[in-house]
Amino acid sequence: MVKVEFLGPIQKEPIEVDVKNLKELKEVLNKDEELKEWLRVSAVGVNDKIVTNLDTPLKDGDRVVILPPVCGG
Amino acid sequence: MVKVEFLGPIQKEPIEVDVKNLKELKEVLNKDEELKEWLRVSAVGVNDKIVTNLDTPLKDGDRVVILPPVCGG
Amino acid sequence: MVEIYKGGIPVIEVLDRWYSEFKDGYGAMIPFIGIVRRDKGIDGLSFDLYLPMLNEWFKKWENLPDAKIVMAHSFGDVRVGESSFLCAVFTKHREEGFRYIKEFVEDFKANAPIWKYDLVNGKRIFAKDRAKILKGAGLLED
Amino acid sequence: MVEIYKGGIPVIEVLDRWYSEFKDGYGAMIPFIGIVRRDKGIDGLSFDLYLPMLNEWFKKWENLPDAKIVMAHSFGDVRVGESSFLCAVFTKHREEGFRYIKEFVEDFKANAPIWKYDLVNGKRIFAKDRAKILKGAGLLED
Repeated sequence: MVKVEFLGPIQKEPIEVDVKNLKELKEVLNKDEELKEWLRVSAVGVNDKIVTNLDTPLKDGDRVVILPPVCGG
Repeated sequence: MVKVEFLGPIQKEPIEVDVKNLKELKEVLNKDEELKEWLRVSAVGVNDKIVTNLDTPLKDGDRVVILPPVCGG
Repeated sequence: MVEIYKGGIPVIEVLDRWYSEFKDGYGAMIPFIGIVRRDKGIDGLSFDLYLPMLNEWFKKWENLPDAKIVMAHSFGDVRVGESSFLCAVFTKHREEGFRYIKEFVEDFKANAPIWKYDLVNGKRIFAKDRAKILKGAGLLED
Repeated sequence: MVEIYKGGIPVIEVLDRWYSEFKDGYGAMIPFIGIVRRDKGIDGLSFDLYLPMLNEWFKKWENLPDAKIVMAHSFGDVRVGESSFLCAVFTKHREEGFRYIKEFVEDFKANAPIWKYDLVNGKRIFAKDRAKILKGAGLLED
């Protein structure tokens, strides 16, 4: 199982999903209408590194974070 | 009389001279061989304002300062 | 490592410690202090941060050959007049100090995984208008 | 008015006072702290300053419409590890803060009527190599 966490203002509890790569995760997450808006503007971290390739494989125990637009300071 | 002060590293006591303008002061000061080197790189203040015109008139009680190259901080 | 404080940062205490600890060998220290300013009727700001990636982001600034950079940030509520962000750059000369402090703060604003909320009447409202989309965003867009 | 200290500036004490006194209404405070660095066998630096023209020079920075600038400087001897120059810029936003701190310090270095000496074996040696000729210099050259 892959754990997915939604950071900052995305008001959603972490979920666990059974997916083999980010493409599969994308399909799962886009079923949630409220999440779609956030996915449009959010970056994706796998095991705390930002990834930019949809083919990134995911294995059991991997952690994905969804990072909405940031504003520190 | 016009009072002339030599600032910072110019090791010279203040003097009082009887001159009508900066051109006359220039002649007086250039008689001092040690001062000549400093005058080449120094700016001139009259009553605490930097002046750039040799024709600047001087009257009794005016204060002239000779400002060598600066380095604060 | 980023120093993290619940609520406002004790600015002077932290600056005092950094100044004592790091000044040797450097000719310039340039801090940046972010102060929560009264604006549009807010009572303050509030912050979430994701520490693992915040520290990861900070790593490239922590080990510069010609500078020492330190930073602190708040999480949770920070009232108007308090400080939520504090950093300082130590360099031998002022020139690289001015360059680094600006580059560092701009990179921080654009890339540090921190989320800001306005505090209005006790409610936390995401500061969407001031938020920056991260590089690579939209990867999971349908 | 420039704050003047005999010997090293009590940096944290002064920053504390400035921070408390001026932060209201501003979103950023950017100090610059000049530290006397061990270099070429010096024990420290020493300074002369001409206060009437230093304050006159500072006037144009004191009353900016969109920033508050404060500064302190030492006269006399300042040992290695101590600070001889401290200033801070308060602005609403960081952008003008970065611009002002740099412009201010560069103007200070080029135009403030202060003279620096290296302290070597108890002697004061004019730091000629680091000194800048003022605008209008050479007026009384023969």
